[in-house]
Order: sequence, then C-alpha cells, then structure tokens
Amino acid sequence: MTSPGLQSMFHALLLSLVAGTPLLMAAFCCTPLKKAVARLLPWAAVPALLTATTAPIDVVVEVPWFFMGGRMGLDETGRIFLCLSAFIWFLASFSARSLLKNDQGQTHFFVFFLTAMAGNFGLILARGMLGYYLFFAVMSFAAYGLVIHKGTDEAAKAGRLYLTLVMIGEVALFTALLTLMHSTGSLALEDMAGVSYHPLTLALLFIGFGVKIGALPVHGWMAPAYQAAPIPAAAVLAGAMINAGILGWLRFLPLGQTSSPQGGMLFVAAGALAAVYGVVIGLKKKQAGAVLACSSISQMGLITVIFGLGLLDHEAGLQAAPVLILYVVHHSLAKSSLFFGYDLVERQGRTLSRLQMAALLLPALSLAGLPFTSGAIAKTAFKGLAGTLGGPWHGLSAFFLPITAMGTSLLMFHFMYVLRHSRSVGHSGRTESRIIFAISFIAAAITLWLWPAARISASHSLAGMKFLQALWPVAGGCLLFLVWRRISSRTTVFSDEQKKQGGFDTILRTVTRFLQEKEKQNLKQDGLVTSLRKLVPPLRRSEKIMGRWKVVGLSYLALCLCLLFLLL
Amino acid sequence: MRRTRNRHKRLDGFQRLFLLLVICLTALLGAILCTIHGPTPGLADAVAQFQEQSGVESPVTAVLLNFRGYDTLLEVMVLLLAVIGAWSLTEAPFPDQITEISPVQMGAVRLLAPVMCLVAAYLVWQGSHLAGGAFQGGAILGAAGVLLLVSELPWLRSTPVFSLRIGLVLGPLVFVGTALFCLFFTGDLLGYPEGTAGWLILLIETACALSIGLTLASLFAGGRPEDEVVLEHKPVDQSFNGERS
Amino acid sequence: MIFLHADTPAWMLFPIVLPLIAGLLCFLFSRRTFVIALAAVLANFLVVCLLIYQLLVFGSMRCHMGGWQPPLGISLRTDGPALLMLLMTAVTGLAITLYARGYFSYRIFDPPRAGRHQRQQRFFWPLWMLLLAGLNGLFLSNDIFNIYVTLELIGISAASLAALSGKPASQLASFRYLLISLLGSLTYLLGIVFLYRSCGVLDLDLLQNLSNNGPGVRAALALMSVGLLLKTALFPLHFWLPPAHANALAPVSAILSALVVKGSFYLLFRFWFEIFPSTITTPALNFMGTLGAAAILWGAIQAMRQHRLKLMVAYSTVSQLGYLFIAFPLARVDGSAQLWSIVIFMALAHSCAKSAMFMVAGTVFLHLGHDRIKDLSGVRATLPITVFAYGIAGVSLMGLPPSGAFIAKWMLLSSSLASSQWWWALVVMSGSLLAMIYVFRVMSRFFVIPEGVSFIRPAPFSPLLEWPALALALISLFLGLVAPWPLHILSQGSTALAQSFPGGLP
Amino acid sequence: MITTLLYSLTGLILFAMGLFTLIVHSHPLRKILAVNVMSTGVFLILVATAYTPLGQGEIDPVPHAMVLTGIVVSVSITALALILACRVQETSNLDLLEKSKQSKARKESGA
Amino acid sequence: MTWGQWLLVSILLSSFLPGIIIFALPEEKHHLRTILNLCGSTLKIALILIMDTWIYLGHSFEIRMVIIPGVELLLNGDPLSALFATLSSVLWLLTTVYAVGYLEESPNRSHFFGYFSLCVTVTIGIALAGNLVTFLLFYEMLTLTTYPLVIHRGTEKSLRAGRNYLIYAFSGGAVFLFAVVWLQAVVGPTDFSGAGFSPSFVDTHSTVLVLIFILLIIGVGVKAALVPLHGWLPQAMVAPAPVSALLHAVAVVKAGAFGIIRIVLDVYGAQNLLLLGVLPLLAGVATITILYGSVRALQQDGLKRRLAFSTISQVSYIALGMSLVDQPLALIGGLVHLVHQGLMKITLFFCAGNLAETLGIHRISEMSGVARRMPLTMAAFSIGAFGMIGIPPTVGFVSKWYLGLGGLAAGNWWVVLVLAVSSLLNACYFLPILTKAWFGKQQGPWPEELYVGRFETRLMLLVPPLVTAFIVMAAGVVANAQISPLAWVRFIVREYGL
Repeated sequence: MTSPGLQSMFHALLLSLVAGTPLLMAAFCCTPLKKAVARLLPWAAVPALLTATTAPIDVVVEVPWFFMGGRMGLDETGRIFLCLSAFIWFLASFSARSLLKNDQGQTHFFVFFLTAMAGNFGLILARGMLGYYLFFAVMSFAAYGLVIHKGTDEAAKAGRLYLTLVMIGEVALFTALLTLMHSTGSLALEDMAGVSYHPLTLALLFIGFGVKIGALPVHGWMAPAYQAAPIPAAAVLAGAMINAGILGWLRFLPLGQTSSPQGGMLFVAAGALAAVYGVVIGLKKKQAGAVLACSSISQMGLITVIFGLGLLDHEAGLQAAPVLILYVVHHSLAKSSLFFGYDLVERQGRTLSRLQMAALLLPALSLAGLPFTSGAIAKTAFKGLAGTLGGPWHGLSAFFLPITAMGTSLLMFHFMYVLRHSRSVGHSGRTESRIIFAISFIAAAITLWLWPAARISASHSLAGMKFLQALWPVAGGCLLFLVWRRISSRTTVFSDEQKKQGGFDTILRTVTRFLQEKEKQNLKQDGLVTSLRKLVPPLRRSEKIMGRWKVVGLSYLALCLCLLFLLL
Repeated sequence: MRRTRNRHKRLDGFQRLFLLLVICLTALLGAILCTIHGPTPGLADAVAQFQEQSGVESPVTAVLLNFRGYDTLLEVMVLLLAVIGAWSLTEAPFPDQITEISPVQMGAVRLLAPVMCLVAAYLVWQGSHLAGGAFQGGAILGAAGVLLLVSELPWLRSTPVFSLRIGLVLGPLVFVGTALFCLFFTGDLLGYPEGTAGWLILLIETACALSIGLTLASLFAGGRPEDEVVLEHKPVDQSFNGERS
Repeated sequence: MIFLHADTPAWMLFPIVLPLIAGLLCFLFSRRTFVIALAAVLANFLVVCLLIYQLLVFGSMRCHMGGWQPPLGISLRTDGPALLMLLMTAVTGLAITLYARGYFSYRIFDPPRAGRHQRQQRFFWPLWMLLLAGLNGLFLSNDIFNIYVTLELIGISAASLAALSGKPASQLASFRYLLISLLGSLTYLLGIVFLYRSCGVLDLDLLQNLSNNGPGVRAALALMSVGLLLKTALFPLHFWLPPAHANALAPVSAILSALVVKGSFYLLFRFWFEIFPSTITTPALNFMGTLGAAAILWGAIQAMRQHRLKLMVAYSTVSQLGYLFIAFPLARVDGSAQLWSIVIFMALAHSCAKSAMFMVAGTVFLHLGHDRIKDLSGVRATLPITVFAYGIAGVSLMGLPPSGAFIAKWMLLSSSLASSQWWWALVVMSGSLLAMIYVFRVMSRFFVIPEGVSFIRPAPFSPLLEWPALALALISLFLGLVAPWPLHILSQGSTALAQSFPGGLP
Repeated sequence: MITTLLYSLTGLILFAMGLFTLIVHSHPLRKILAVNVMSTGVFLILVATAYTPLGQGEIDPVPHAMVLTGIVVSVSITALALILACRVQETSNLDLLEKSKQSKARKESGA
Repeated sequence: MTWGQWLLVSILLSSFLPGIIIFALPEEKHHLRTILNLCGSTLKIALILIMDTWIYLGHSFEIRMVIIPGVELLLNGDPLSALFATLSSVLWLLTTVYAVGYLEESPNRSHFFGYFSLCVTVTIGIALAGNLVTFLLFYEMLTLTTYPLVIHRGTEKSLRAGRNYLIYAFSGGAVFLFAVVWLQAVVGPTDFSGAGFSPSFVDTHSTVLVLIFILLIIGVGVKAALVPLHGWLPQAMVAPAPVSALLHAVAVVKAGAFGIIRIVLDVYGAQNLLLLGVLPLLAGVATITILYGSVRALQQDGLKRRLAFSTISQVSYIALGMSLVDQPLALIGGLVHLVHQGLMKITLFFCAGNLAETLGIHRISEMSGVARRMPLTMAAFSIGAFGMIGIPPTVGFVSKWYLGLGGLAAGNWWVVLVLAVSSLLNACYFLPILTKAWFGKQQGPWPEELYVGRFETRLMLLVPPLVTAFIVMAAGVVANAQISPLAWVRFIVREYGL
C-alpha cells in the first residue's frame, strides 16, 4: 500500500530537484561555497536531463501549500521542452563556466544564470497557472542579470529595455491569468481546455508570452539584449528561454482543445509580419548577436504563424501541435548552435577556419530550410500543415514560406559576413568552446532525423520536388546577399540605428525627468502657512482693540441689553 | 484750559452712542422696576416674628449678627482681606522726616481721639437696640485712627507688627471662634445657645469694632508696616526696598 | 453638646471655616504658614470626601446658619454639582498648595530677588486660604446675597493675588481685574435688588419653588448673568483675563484659571437651569451659545499667535470657557441633567489640566528665566516630567480620549447632533483642532534639541515643582475613564437631576 | 409707593451715571469714584426696597443689613483699588493704562 | 475577570509597562532598556499567539467598560483583530531590534523607546478595539504617541513635518469623532459585531448614513493617506528610519487602513453599504490614490520619499479591496494586503535606513552600485520591491491576485486595469533603483561612510530586514499552507460568513 505513496514522493522529489538544484546552487553562491558552485555549474542541469528522460509522463504532483496550490508534472510536450532546454542549458553552463573563469562578476552572473535556469525548468514542469507564471517571472527577471552582465552602456540600455518589456509582459500575463481564472475557476492548466477566450484575454496572452519570443510589438529588446549578453547567456536566451513563450501559449491555449478563429488570425498576421520584419531589420545590424536576434524574431514569427493556424479550429490544432514542436526543436538547436559558433569565434580571437565556417553555415542555412538539414524537415512539416488546411492557406506554403526562407538565408549570409568581419579579442577556453560547438552542431544536425515524431516530415523533405523547393530559396538568398553586399559596400547601411533603439526608453526617461522637475517646484511652495501668517497682525490689532475700555463698555452694555431683551 | 475743558464737554461719536445705550438700559430697567409692584412681602414679618429670640432689640442688628450673621462673618473677612491685599501690594508710605504738626491740630487730636473712642464704644453698645453696631463703632474708631495717622503720632507706627496683626485678626478670630463655639454647643454655626445670644453678640461686636477700626486705619496708611516681612535670607542688593521706586 | 456624626449637615461648614481660620493664622504668624495651609487643605480634602460619602448615603443636605430656617436665615446645601466643584477645588487646591511651596522655596533661594519673593510668599498663603474659603462658600451657599459676599471675597483675594508678583504689568492687570470684578458684583447686586423686589426672598430653594417668571425676575436674571459673565470672562468681556492670569505668579495663575472663573460660571449655570428655568428663553440660550462659540474660536486663535507661554495658556482659558457656554442651547433637548454632566465634566477636566499647564509654565519660567515660546528648546531633556505633564494636560485641553474633556465633548456632540444643531458640534470640533495647534506649537519647541548640546542633565529641581503638575494632568486625563463616579455623584441630591436618570447609572 | 419708585429711579440713574463715567473716563481715580457712585445707586434702590407699604408700615431690616454689608465691601474694595492705582501710577506711567489724549490732558489739568 | 480578559489586558500591558519603566530609566542604562524592550515584545508575541490559537478554536475575548451611556470601552479579540495584532507585534519586535541598532550612540534614547513602546501599545489597542469609541480612543492616542517619534530629531524640518502630521491627523480625528457621535445618534451603539447595523436604518436615514460614511472614511483616510489627505506622510519622512517603518508598516497608516476595514465590515456591513451605494465612491478614491501615489513616487529622488508615496499607493489596495466587500475574493485580497504591505514596506524602510545609517545615502541618485557594498541589504530591498510590484512568489502578488479576481467577480474590469497600471508604475519606480544598485557603478565615495566593520553594517540593522524579506518571500511561497496570512484571512472571511 505504501508503494504508490513512496513512488509519488520519489516522483515529487525528482520533480522538485529539477528546479531546485539550480536554485539551491544559486543560493549557495551567496555563501563561501561559491567556488564549488562555479565548478559544479554544468551539473545544475543534470537532474533536469535525467528527469526528462526517465520520469513517468502525466503524473501530477500536488503541493497544496505551495504558492496558492502548486501542481507539477511532466507531459509529452513538457518532456520535449525540458529535454531541449536542459540540453542547451547544460552546454551553456560549460561555456559560461569557462568564459567567466576570471571574471570579476562571476558569482553575480552565476546567481542569475542558475536562477534563470531554475525558472526555465520550473515552468516546464508547472501544471498550474500560477506556477507557470511564477517560474516564468523568475526566469524573466533573472535573465535581466544576464543581459546586463557586461556592465557597458549598451548593456545597461538593453537591460532597461528588456526590463521594461518584461514588466509589460508580466502585467499583461497577470491580467490574462486573472481573466482566465475568473472564467474557469480553476488554477490547473488542464482545465484550460474548452475555454472560450475573450479577445482581450487572447491579446493579453499574446503580449505576455510574446515578449519572450519577440513578437512584433514587443520585440524591441531582443537585438540589443542578445548582443549585450555574454554569449552563453545569449545562447540560452535564444535557445531555451525563448521557448518558454511558446510553451506558454501551448499551455494556456492548448492546441486542439481550444479554438479561436479571430485569435488565430491575430497570431498568423502578427507572426507573418514578424517573419518579414525580422529579416528586414536584421540586415541593418552589424553585430552578430543582433543579427541572430533578428533572425529569432523572424523564425519565431513563423512559429507564431503555425500557432495561429492551430488556433483556427480544433482539427488544425491537433495537426499544428506536432509541427510547432518540431519547429521549435529545430530552431532552438540551430540557434544555440549558431551562438556557440559565435562564441567560438569570439574566443579564438581570429577568423574561423574553413571547416569551422562550413560547420557554422550548416545550422545557419538549416534555419533557411536547406535540404538535408533539420530546417528542411521543419519547413516540410509546416508546408504539410498549410496544405492540409487548404484554401487560402495553401498560398502560404507556396508563396510566403519560400519568401521567408529566402529572407532567412539572406540574413544568415549576412550573419556569416558580419562574423567574419567582427573584431574579437580572444578569450580563454577555446577547447571547451570547440567541443561545445561540436556537440551542438551534431545535435542540430541529427536530432530531427533521429526523432520518431519527425520521421514522416523527414522522409517528405527528401522527396524530389520538395528538395528543389527547399533549395531555391537558399540559393536565391545567397544571390540576393551578394547583390546587396555590392550595393551596401558603397552606401553605409549601418547608420543611426542606435537612436531608434532607445526610443521607448527615451520617452520613459523624459517623462520621469519632467515629473521630477515638477516635484522640485512643488517642494518650494509652502503657500498655506505663509498666507496664514499674514493673518496674525490684524488678529493682534483686533485683540488690542477688544481690550479698550470703551469697547469693553460697549460690549457690556450690549450684553445687558441683549440678555434683557432676549429673556423678557 | 478753557478750551480743553470745552473739548471735554463735547462728546465724540462713541460716547454719544454709549450714552444712548446707557439711557436705553436705564429706561428699560426703570420701566421694569415700575412694573414690579404688587405685594412685595419682604422679610419684615419674619424678622419681627423672631426678634424675641435674637437676643437684640434692633432688627437690623438681629439680621446682621444673628439671622444673617454668616454674611457678616464673611464681610469681616472681606475687610481683613483688603488689608492683606494692601499690605501685599506695598509698604506704607513713610515720610522721610516728621513734619512739624501745628499745636492746634495736636490739641484737637488729643481732645478728639478719646471722645471718638468713647462714641465708638457707645455705638457698639447701642447696636443691640437701636441703629448702630460694630461697623458704625468701627468706623468711628477708624476715623480716630486716621486722625492719629494724619497727626503723625508715632504710637501707631511704633506698635509691634505682631500686636497690630493681632488687633486686625482679633475681630474675625473672635467671630469665627464664637461661631465654632456655638457650633459645638448647638450644632449650628452661629446658633447662639439659649439666652447667651445678647452677650455673645456684644462680644463679637466689640472685637469686630476694634478690628474694623484698626483695619480702616491700616487701609488709610496705604500699605504694610515696614518690618512686616522678616527676611530669612538677607537680600544681596536693595531691590526689596527699591521696589517702590 | 453636639457631636458630629456621619449624617450631621454641619460637616459642610468645615470647607469654609477651616481655610478661613487657616487664612487668619497664616496672616497672624509669619512662620510655618505653609504647614498651616497644608493642614487646612488636607483637612479640606478629607472633609470633602466625607461630604461626598454623606451625599451618597444620605442624599442632599441643608445646613441652616444659626439654626434659622430660610427665608430668614442663610442655608448651605450639598448636592452633586456643588460637591463635585468642591472636590475639584480641593484636589486642585492641594496640588497648587504643594506646587506653591516648591515654587516659593525655589525662588527664595534666588538671592538677588529674595526679598520680593519672601514678601510674595508671606502674603500668598493667607490670601490663598481666604480665597479657598470664599470658593467653598460660593459652591455651598444657598443664599443669593451670601453668594454676593463670597463673590467679593473671591474677587478681592484674587485681585490681590494677581498683583502679588509686583511687576507693573501684573498690577495694571490686577487693577483692571478689580474694577471689572467690582462692576460685575454691582451688576449682580442690582440683579439681587430686582429679585428681592419681585420675590422677597433670598434663599435659592425658595426662589426655585416660587418659580416666579415675571419681568422683575427676568431682568434680575439678565443683570446677574451679565455680572457673572464679566467675572467668568466670556468672549467679548474676556479682555481682562489674559493679562491678569499671564502676569501673575504661576501658582496664582493656576488658581485663577482653574478655580476662580469656575465659581462664577457655576453660579450662572445654576441660576439658569436650576433656579429660574421657567424664565429662560430659546433665543437667550442660543445667544449664550453663540457667545460661547465665539469665545472658543477667538480664544483659540489668539492663543495660537501668542509669543509667551503663559499668555498662550491664558487665552486657552478664554477658549475653554466657551465650551461651557456652548452647552446652553442644548438644554432644550436634553434637559438639565445631561447639561450638568457636560459642564461639570468640562469644568473638572479643565481646571485640572489648566492648573497643570500653568504650573508647567511656571516651572519652565523658573528654569529658563523666561517663557518665550520660540526659545523653549531643550526643556525636554532637563525637565522631562514637566514636559510630560504639559503634554498630558494638552491632551486634555484638546479633548482627546480618554480625558474628561473628551467625555464632555462627546456629550456635547451627541446632544447637538441628536437635536440637529450640528453647527455647535462643528464649533466644538474646530475648537479642538485649534487647541491642538496651540498646544503643540509649544510642545514642538520643547522637543527641539538646541544646537551644540547633545545631552543636558536634568536640573536639580524640587519634586514639588514637577510632580503636582503631573498628578493633576494625569487626573484630568483619566477622568474620562472614571466618568461613572462623578456622574453618579452628580446624579445625587438634586431632584431635577434624579429625574433625568430614572434607572440610575450602571 | 411713589417715594420708593423715586428713590429707586434715582438710584438707577446714579448707577447709569457711574457706568458712563467708568467706561468713558480713563483716569483710575475717576474710575474708582465712578464705581463708588454706581454702588451708591444700587444701595439706594436697595434701601428704597426696604420700605414696604403693604407690611403695615414696617421697615424690612434685611435690605438694610444688605446695604450695610455692601457698604463695607465697597469700602474695602475702594481702599484696595486706590492703593493699587497708586502702585500702578508709581511703577508705570499712566500711559500704560490707556493711551488716549484725553487722559493726558486730564492729567495736565489735574496738575 | 476571566483569564481571557486578563489575557487582553496583559497583551496591552506587555508593552505599556516597559514603556513606562523606560521613561523612568536613566539615559545610560541602555542594556537594561534593550532587555526590557525585547522581553516585552517577545512576551507580547507569545500572548498574542495564545490569543490567536484560542480565537481559531472559536473562543472570543471581550472586556467591556461602560463610561457613560453611549461611550463604552470595549476590547474584543476577534479574528480580524488577531490579524492586525499579530502583524504589529511581530513587526514591533523586529523594529525594536532595528531601532536599538539604529539609535546606538544617539541622544534621548530613553524617550524614544518609551514612546515607541507606548505607540505599539496603542496600535494593539486599535487592533483589539471592539467598537468605534474604543477605536477612536486609541486612534487619537496613536497620533500623540507617534508625534514625539516623528519630531525625534528635533530639527526645524522635523518640527514642520510634525506640525503637518498633527494637523492632518487631528483634523481626521475630529472628523472621525464627529461622525462617530453622529452615527451613534442615528443607529445606536456601534460595536464591531460583524454584520453592521440593522438594514432598517438604511431605509429611513439613507442620506445621513451616506454622509456619515464619507466622514468616517475621511477620518480614517487621513491616517490611511488616501488622496487628498496624504500630505503628511511624505513629510514625516524626516523621522528616523525605525519610526518611518513604524508609521508605514506597523502603526499609523495601518491603523487608518484597519479603520476602513472595520467601518466597512463591522460598522456598516457589506449589505448596508450595497444598499446605500457608497462603495463606488470608496473604490474611486482608492483608485485615484493608487495611481496618484505611484505617479508621485516616480517623481521623487529621495529614497524615503519615494517609499512614502509608494505607501500611499499601496495602502489603498486595502481600501480597494474593501470597496468590493461583497466579493469574498476581493475582501481576502484587501485584508491580506494589510499584512503583506506591512511586511514589504517595513523591509524597504529598514533597508533605506541601513543605507542612510551606514553610508549616508539618502537619494536614489547616490545609490549607484551600492549593492556591491551592501549585498544583503539590497537583496532584502529587492525582495521588498518585487513584492511591491507584485512579482511572484512574493506576497505582493498574492494580494493583487485576489484583488483582481474579486474585481472580475464583481464584474469590474477596471479593477484589473488599475492593478495592471499600478504594477507597471511600481515597476517604473522600483526597478530603476534595483538596477542602479545592483548593476550601476559606484560613482565616487559614499556620501558619508559611517560604519566599517565585519559585516556590511551593524548586525542589529542587518538582521531585521533579512528576516522580514524572508517572510515576504516565505509567506508568498507558502501562501496556501495552514499557517499563513492568507490562511488566516480566509478564516476571517469565513467568520464573516462570506
């Protein structure tokens, strides 16, 4: 009889360890044990990896006392996300450890790093609304420490922007959760199924999680933040934390169980716009991190489109969900691999060797859907989805996807170009960096091919026509890039993007400064008291007059007469 | 001088207003006074009824010292208070040198003072059946004292302060003492035991007359005797004496 | 031979006779005056306690002077209000006596002015004892002319006391005070004439029973009221009070503010609501209320702008007296019982608080040599008990709970709101607020830490200078908590009152 | 009856005169005198009250006693007030009392 | 007297007696004073916990003392008073420890601690007050006992602040008194019964009752710093940090908020208020205050001033919750915020005090990089600030969550909007402080480095904020547990039958 209890206890322990380990380690950073923590950093992600691979699915552990009713558990989606995130965090930890070996603010960084990690793992395991929100917030705010770590002006500015948008996202999310809770009356994520969403709730959810993935109106933080953060941090931002946004959508708007045509349209429109916009602004960036960020915006736009399609109706939802996950896995691995490559460049202190260049090109073009890459598989799946929806959505696959693929390849070539021309100083830990890059490269290259769920799409992507269809946008992108380079070598494109970046930020500061000026003026005035002071001399005079005998006599007489009259 | 006087006669606006109000008030009160008629019984009958038991024949004295003796007790206190107040305020003005007194004045004083004392005694005695009594007698005594003071006769001044104080306090003290004595015997303050009323009243009247005379004279002197306040600590400077300047 | 038993009415003579004799003795002997006075005050206190016991057990009593029944004789009587006033006088008087001892002995050791201070002490005691006798006589008296005599007794001794400090300003003020008090007495006497003409009796009980409300009685009431108002210093006639109270010696100020003005007010109130209730009219009540309201505001505003502590406290008296009059217009609704409790409570609380405050002012004056409000800094460190007493007395003046004044204000407010005369309530509230301002204007100065002085050791002060003030302040503060007792006393012995508390008090 | 009234009204008028002087004139001595006049007025009315035509021509002694008491009181206060006025005049110039031209002029004329 | 009444009395005496003794103690005996203080506060917590237990078990405590008909002193231990009393006593202990550290070597300490103890006695009195009269009594005494603390520094500036504080507080008190008397004249005794007066009065006296309600809210709103009655609070910042902590978290502002709760729940009762239709008014005032306070906070450079305006804004959450009194969820949010706001704000003020006392930092512009010098303090500060913004898992989130749910349940979308906007504004004025402190670079030497030692500051200054910060975090994390503020508030709401 005790065995189920024991089992569930063990289960709960395991699940708690996933987020608990990094959190505990973060706590230990504040103690003299910080050296040990620094050494053990990569192992923080190991429980998560273990859990993701071994823990049973769909067992929900209730922790009623925890934060208004905690629930945690692992489902299929969660397992994939956890696996993916843990892997990327694991790699990034190694990278960070070696990168920051001699850094002054090492401990600082690790605290935030570990906390963000805990948040990221925790939210994947969360099975309650508030739990998700809690870990999401923890992750978001901890990531601020990563963004700002370098301490440069750019980092500060990026951090401010990031924080502002995170805050907006948090508030939007908070509001959305309130409305959800109000309409469902339950905190469990399972109960989201079949809810009819208020459009406002949808919009709030879009914004709330959209901040994390750089959805269009709230994307501004991504480029500066990716650029400003140390590269391992950027890698997890782009590879792991970004997925929290997608997972959020999946959790709160479970595909296949809910539908909202209007919402779907909103998501599709915003995603499509972002997919193009990301490329356009990406081409203006001259820093590798920023370019990758814009690529993320663009790629996430595509994922948003997939999600939007899934929201259109239940059928579509059921089909879209696997595609979405496929795409997410593909993007994360590819993007992190790119970042680790970028890291390698930075650390080598010189340009890449050909081999390295080629290796880096693979994940880059994988994003554009180059045949034989995971990108091709993902894109095929996407097209398949669009195809099944039929009608107007068919045009999407025929027209829109190639265009974005072309754009992405253009952007990726631009990335390679920027990477080649970037000046780097060189850091320690080249060997580690190489190994990490290699691992990530391999992961990006083969995961989808080995993944059972992607098998159909994988085989489809190898079909002849598909092959060609996937190839021409890449080629087109390459051509376009060459043409564009020609033109832009004469006219400097990198003009005044700095100013625009801080636009929102500037407004905020101006308003604050204006308010503070007013406050200073307020403080100077002390009107009431001075005006009351003026009353004193007349009062004194009148009291003196009151004391004169004749006034006394008059009042005496008046009093006599009055009382006489009144009493008679 | 004439002009100023004229100016004084003219009333300014305030005074006119004031005059008007005063006239109004007087008229009003007068009118009310006129309306109060009808039987105003007063207490004449009551007094007459108990005259027998009061121990004196004069109704006024009966009221003063028997029926409303308590009032009189307090009134004596008021007089004493006036002296204490006067003494607390200032020292009696003391001329620097004794001026010569004309022999006529001296002679008159020598003649008048004993006579006045005699008259006072008579008035006190007479108080029991006719108009008169302690106050009248005291007033005469006081006048005698004033006469002596004006004549700069030294005896009043050279009287030891303590005996002067005894003289001042004697009347009130006897009055209070008698009252308490009566309280002890009859249970009423100033409730004279049967048959003793006349004598006790006379005792009170005599003592009071003495004190009242002394009081009036002291008030006339305008302040305390020089050595009234005995310094326990000698002042460093003369601000005590300089107070009057 | 008569022995005094617990139920003998003659006990009520002692509060008058004892101080009287003490006053005579104090005048007669120049040494040990304090001992005499203290003995008298203590005995007075004990007798008053006994009288209260008597009242509670045997009810209201009459004591006929010389055994002559009214209308011929004078009678004294004890009832709830009178005994409470007596108690107030006894308690405050005891504290003031002790304080005065400390005050004079401190001053006498001040060599340059020792002579003056010795004189002040020499005459303070007899004057104070006679004043006490007069006050007790006033509260107990049941004869309208006898009241006149006691008023004079009080007036003369008070004026003499006010002039005692010897400063020109105080003498001037005292002169004015004397004249005003004389004018008041004469007006009162004129009223008596009218009354005697109309009714032919002087005893209050008889007058009450006659319930004559002819024009003569009305005029008499008006005249007597004006006379008493002059002595009470109600608003337009208040001008003499601040200088007289502020320039007197501190114990004297305490006596004048705490006790003397209460005497005439007590009479006024008694005449209006007990003796001649059939003559009073609503407009007249409202008129009195209006004057009271004006006094509250005017006094408080003037107090706010004063530069000297004692003047501030004196103006505060002007303001506080207004509260007593605001109760008048509420008589229409509540009857006199509620009214009595309001004014008696207010008077009790005020007299304790105000005498405490004047004592504080005196102590501060002795300590610093001045009482300019803006230079009072640092006193907190040197005279902590005094400052504490000031604060508590201030609380009571402001009518904050649980002070007795709060209970009074509460009753005022509830009466005025229950009778929908909310404007009186507004005045009361604003009066409290203004009181807050003037009380704390000084308080904050006490708290200022003077430049460059980090810590000052308390001055070696006589405890008699500090503790009586604190004791009185505490009494005024906790009066509210023991409110049932005074109310119980108040409800005894007066028929009008007994009717208004049909079930008795819990 | 008429006599009583006559006396009474006279007393009232005396009272009024005294009152007027007390308020209008500022010299302390005048004030003291004015108060004395006032009290005389009151006593006059009181004495007039003692005459009771209905009481078989008897004179009510109580008002007499009252007047007597009143007189004594008035004497005491007058004395005290005079001494006080002297003190005030000694210690401070009369200006303190009231700063009206009248009083100055009066002082001059008095001197 | 029963043991329960003795318990109530001894709860009051456990701080009153130490206070009185401290007044009498000579200035130099600081050890004895500290021991007295700590013993008193520990004892008080113990007693209050005993009371809490019994209340939870359904026991009720009451002392009644009739002064005059209509004026009764009534001490009453019900769940709501237990909530406030527990909060105050726990925070008092911490504040005492903090104050001992803060005022080391400064003059007039016996005075300070004397009033300090009295102040807490009075606060507990407010908590235990069983009717409006008793509440008024302690409410006015609170002003008196805090005033010496506000002007404790004795400077001109503090005097001015004290004067304004008094004027505001006593005006409020006067209005309150007026309203209480009036209310009693209309509906009779005003015991905190849990249901309010009989609804029949609503039919007969509706206008008057509305007016009285407004007056009552004005009366307590002064202390609760509702706009436009908030003017005193930012000025009172001149007081020493423990006093600010006391004003903002333990006593004064809380007393005002608690008064609002009492008036709404116990004096009027939800049902009557709905009938009278005055709740939107309260909601409007609360909303304006929340937003206004936040905007003004944004304007401040002085750290404590910013915190003060933040208090103004935060305390109105309680009023907001009360304005939705018919919604149990909103009620929970409002009530629990009473505790939560106290915890968060006291943490912030402790930290601000530490900065001022250790490094002489008074302005936000001076805070650049201060977290490297004082990491623990700033960590505590950050937790407090996150709580204010409402970031999970701090307690601030819990309050906002329930408030928002209550608002939605009442069909009031704007409540959520207000919460959202206020959260954003809170973030706007707190996050820059945090980023500056943690990630900014130290610019030049600290204004006035007063303490250099083994820890970042004196231990007695360091421990209290850490403890409160821990509670801020922990009370949020275990919000759903058996013992947490939230649980107790749910118990209260159950008791009120909602």
